[in-house]
Amino acid sequence: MIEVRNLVHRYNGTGGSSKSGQESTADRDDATETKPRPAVDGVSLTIDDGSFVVLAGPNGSGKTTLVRQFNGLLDPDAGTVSVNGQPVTTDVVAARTAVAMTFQDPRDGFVAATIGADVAFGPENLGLDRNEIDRRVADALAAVRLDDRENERIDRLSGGERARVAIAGALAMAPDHLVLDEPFAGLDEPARQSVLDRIRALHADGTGIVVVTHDLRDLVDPADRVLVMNEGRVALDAPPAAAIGRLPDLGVRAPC
Amino acid sequence: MIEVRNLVHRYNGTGGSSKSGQESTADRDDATETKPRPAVDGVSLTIDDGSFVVLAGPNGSGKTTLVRQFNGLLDPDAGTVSVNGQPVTTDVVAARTAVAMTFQDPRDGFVAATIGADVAFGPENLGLDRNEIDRRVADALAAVRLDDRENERIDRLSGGERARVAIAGALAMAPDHLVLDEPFAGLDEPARQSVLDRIRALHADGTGIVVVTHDLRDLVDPADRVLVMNEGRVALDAPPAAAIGRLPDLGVRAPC
Amino acid sequence: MLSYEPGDSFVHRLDPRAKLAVQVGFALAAFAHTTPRGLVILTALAGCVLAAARLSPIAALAEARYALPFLLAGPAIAAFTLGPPWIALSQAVAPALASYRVLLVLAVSVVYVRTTRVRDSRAAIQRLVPGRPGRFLGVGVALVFRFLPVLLADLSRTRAAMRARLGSERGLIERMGIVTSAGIQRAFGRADRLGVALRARCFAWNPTLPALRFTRHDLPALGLAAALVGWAFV
Amino acid sequence: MSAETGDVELVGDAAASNLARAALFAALIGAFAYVSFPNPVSPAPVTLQVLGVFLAGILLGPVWGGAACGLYLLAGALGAPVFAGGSAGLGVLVGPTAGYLWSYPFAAAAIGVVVHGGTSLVDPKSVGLARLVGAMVLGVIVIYTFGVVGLMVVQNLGPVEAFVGGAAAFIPAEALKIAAGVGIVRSDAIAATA
Ligand SMILES: Nc1ncnc2c1ncn2[C@@H]1O[C@H](COP(=O)(O)OP(=O)(O)OP(=O)(O)O)[C@@H](O)[C@H]1O
Ligand SMILES: Nc1ncnc2c1ncn2[C@@H]1O[C@H](COP(=O)(O)OP(=O)(O)OP(=O)(O)O)[C@@H](O)[C@H]1O
Ligand SMILES: O=C(O)CCCC[C@@H]1SC[C@@H]2NC(=O)N[C@@H]21
Ligand SMILES: [Mg+2]
Ligand SMILES: [Mg+2]
Repeated sequence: MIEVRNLVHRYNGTGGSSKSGQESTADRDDATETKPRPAVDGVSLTIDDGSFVVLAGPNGSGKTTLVRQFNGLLDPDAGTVSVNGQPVTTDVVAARTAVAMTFQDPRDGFVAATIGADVAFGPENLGLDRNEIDRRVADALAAVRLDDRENERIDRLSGGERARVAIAGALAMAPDHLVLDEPFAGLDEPARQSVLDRIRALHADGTGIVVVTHDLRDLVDPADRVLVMNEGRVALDAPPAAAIGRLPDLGVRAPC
Repeated sequence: MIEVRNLVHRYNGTGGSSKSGQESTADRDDATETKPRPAVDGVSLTIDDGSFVVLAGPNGSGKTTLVRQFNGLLDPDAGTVSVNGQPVTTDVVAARTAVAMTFQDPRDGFVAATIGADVAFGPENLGLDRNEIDRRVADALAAVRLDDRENERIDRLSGGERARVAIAGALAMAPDHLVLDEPFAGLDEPARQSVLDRIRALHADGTGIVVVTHDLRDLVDPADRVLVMNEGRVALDAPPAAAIGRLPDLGVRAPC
Repeated sequence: MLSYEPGDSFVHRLDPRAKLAVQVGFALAAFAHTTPRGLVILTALAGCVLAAARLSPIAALAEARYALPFLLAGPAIAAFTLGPPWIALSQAVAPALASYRVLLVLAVSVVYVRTTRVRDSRAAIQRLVPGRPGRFLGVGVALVFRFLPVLLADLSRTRAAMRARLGSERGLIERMGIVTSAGIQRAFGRADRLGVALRARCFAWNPTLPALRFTRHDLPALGLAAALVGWAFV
Repeated sequence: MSAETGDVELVGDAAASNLARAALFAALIGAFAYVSFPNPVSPAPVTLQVLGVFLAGILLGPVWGGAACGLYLLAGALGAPVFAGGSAGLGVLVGPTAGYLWSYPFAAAAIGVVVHGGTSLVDPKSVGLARLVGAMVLGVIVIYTFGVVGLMVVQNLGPVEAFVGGAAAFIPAEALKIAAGVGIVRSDAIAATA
C-alpha cells in the first residue's frame, strides 16, 4: 500500500513554472520573479495493493513529480509518503523494492548496453544469488516477449522494444506496485497492444499498477480508478465510468 | 511537386533489420547473416503542391527513411526523387528550401539556445540579407503564434511551444512543402490542438503538408490523402474516407 | 552557475569585441604590473568596470569561488619552510600579489559573461576569425551552450535510474563507469540526430553573419583596451 | 552532393556530423565538470573532466578529439558554465587552473595519436590494453606538466611548491579515471563509433 499525505514538491531554480503553460507571455516576466507554484501542491491519496490506477492530466500538471516520490526518487518539501506502512525516508531500499518504476523516455532508465545486463541490474543490487537472478531475468523477459534476446544491444531496438525492456527491468525487481510513466508514447498499435496485454496479465496476477498517460484509450476497462491532476493537485479521483464525462474540462481527451 | 520513382534505401552495417520488428526472434540470427530487407523497398509516388498527406504505418515500416529522401538528407540506393521537376541530387539547396522538415523529437533539431537565434539559422545559411532574415523570422514566429518571444530560451518552453518553434524554423526556409515527423508525440490535448491549428492554417495558406504519425485522430478531416507504409512499401494510398476501413489490417489504429 | 543576465547597463550595450579587447588588455596589464602600485591602479579600474555593469564586487567574487582555495593555498605554501622558523612571511609576498591579480582578472571576466549574449559572442568570433575556422568555432560554441543543460539532465536522469533500481549498492568505479558511458552513448545519439537537423537547414560555410556594429559608445572601451595593452608593454 | 542555389556553400555531410560530435563532446566534458567527488586532501574537488578528455582522444581521434577540447575552452571563455564549479569566463583561462585547461586539447590529441597510431581512426576496442593505458598515462603527464607550469606562472610558485599545492592531491584519482576509461572502452557500452 502506498500512502501519500499532504505532499508538496517545489522545484527550485529555473524551468519551474515557465515550462508548463500555453499561456501568453504578457505576464511571464513577473511570474519568474514571484515564487513559482509548487509542481505538486498538497496531494493526499492511498493506493491499495493490487489496484489499477490511471493517472492523467495535461503536460506539467505534476504527474511525473508525484509518482517519483512514491519510492524516494524525489524528496518532498512537505508531507509524507509511506510504503507498506513505513515512511519512504526511513527505508528507501524497501520502498524501491516494493515500488518499481519506468521513466517517461525509456532511454532515461537504462544503465547497461545489452538487454540482459540491464534487466539483471536491479536483482543484482538486491544481493540475490546468481540462479535466482537468472530466473528473474528470464521470467521478466518472457513477460514482455523478449525471451532469448538477452545479448542484443539496447540502442539497436525499435521504440516499442525499448519500452518493453524498461518494463522488464522494473518487473525483475518483483515489485508490489509497478509505476509506468507514459509507456505508450511513440509506440505503434501492435506494440501498444502487446504492452497493454502484459500490464493486464500482471494485474491479474496481483501486481498493483499505476499508468501515467495522456491517452486513455483501452485503459478504461482494466482500471479501477482514474486520477486526474491539474496544476499540482488531484482534480478528479473516480471510477472510470464516472470519470469519463468530466475529462474534457480537465484538459484530457476522453477515449471513444 | 515531389516526385518519387522506384525508390530503394538500405541501411548498411548493423542495426538495420533487427530494429524493426515486433516479430519473434526465431529466425533472427539467420536474418542478420543474409542481406536485410531494405528500409524503403520500391516506392513511387507524387505529392502535389498544396496537398495535405498523412503518412502512417507501424514502427520500422520506413516512414522516416522515406521522407528524409524528399530533400536529400538520405541518398537512395536506387530510384530517383525530383522536387519541382529537378532531381534532388543536382540542386540540393533548392530541394531543402522547397521541402522543409521537422524531426520526431524537436529538441534534437535546435541549434541555438533562444527562439529567435534558432529560427534565423536556416535563412542565415541561405545568405539572405539581414532585413530579409528578420522579416522571415518575424513571419515564421507569427505563423505559429510566438510573436515577440524571440529572446526566450528554448529549454524553458512547454512541449507544444517547442513543437511550434521547430515548425517556425522550417517555415523560415519559405518552403513549398512542410514535412512533420510525428509532431504530436508526448503532447497533451491542448498542445496537440494548438499544433494542429497551426498546421491547418498553413495548409489553408497554400503550403503543402506531410504529417508522419501513428495517431490519425483529427487528421482525417484536413487530409487529402492517407498513405500507409508497411515493410518499406506503400501498402495503401487513398482519400481518408476510403482509407479508414483498411487501417486496422495494416497495423494502424483507425481514429474514431 | 555563471551566465548572461539581461540588463541595460553601460557594459551591456557595448560591442562584444570591445569587451573582449578590454579583458585581454586588463589581463596583460595585470600580469605585467604585479606590483603594489600596479595592483592599486587595476583595483580602481576593476571597480569602475563592475560599476559600469552594475555588478557588486561580492557577486563577482562569489562567481570565482572555485579558484579561491588555490588562490589562498599558493601564498600559504610559499610561506612554509622546511625547518625553523617554519613560516617565512616574506616568501609569501610575491605569490600573494599574484593571487590578488588573478582575482581582479576573474572579476573582470565575470562582467563579460554576465553582460554578453551568446549570440553576440558567437558573432564576435565569426568576425575575429575569418572563413571556415570561424564558422566552425561560432557554430560549435553555440552548440555547446545549447547542449550543456541537455547533457547535464541526461546525466542526472541516469543517476536517478541507478537509484530507482538500487544501484547505490555498487562501488564508486562501477557507478562512475555507468554514468560516463550512459553520458557518452546519449551524447553520440544526440550528435547523430543533430547532424541531420543541421543539414536539413542548409548548414553552410558562408552564412549571413549576425549583425554587429561598433558605435560611438564603444570608443571609451576601445581606448581603455589600447591604453592597457600599451601600459603592459612599457 | 552538389549545391547550386545562389552561392550557398553547403557544409559536407561528414564535416557536419564531425562538428556535431565535437560540439556534443565539448558539452559532455562540461557536464563532467559537474560530476565531482570531494578530495580528502585538497579543498578543490576531483572532477570527471579529465576522463572526458581521455575519451575524446580515444573515441574521436586526435584531430576531432583535440577540436572538441578546443571548443570546450572557447565556449567556456565566452561564458558557457563548463569549468569546474560551474564557472566560466576568459579569466579562468589565466587563473590558477589555467595550465590544466590549456593542456586538454594537447592531451586529447596525444592520446588520439597513440591509440589510433596516427590520424586515421581504428576501432578503439581492437587496441591492446598496454597501448590504451599507456596513452592515458601520457595524457596525464601532459595535463600535469601544463598544470604545474600554469601554477608556477600564474601563482608565482616554485616547481615543488606548485606540485605539492595544486597537483599531488589529484594524482591518485587519475588512476581511478584510467581504470574507468579502460572499462568503458572495453565494455560493450560503446558501440563501434568510427
Ligand atoms: N527538473 C525540473 N526542474 C524544474 N522544474 C521542473 C522539473 N521537472 C518538472 N518541472 C516543472 O514541474 C511541473 C510539473 O512537471 P511534471 O514533469 O511533474 O509534469 P507532468 O504532469 O509529468 O507533465 P508531462 O505530461 O509533460 O510529462 C512543470 O511545471 C514543470 O515545468
Ligand atoms: N540509422 C539506422 N541504421 C540502421 N537501420 C536503421 C536506421 N534507421 C532506421 N533503420 C531501420 O530501417 C527501418 C525503417 O526505419 P524508419 O525509421 O524509417 O521507420 P519508421 O516507419 O519511421 O518507424 P517509427 O514509427 O518507429 O519512427 C527499420 O527497420 C529500422 O530499424
Ligand atoms: O575547470 C577548471 O577550472 C579546471 C579544473 C582542473 C582540474 C584539474 S585537471 C587534473 C586534476 N584532476 C582533477 O580531477 N582536477 C584537477
Ligand atoms: Mg511526465
Ligand atoms: Mg520514424
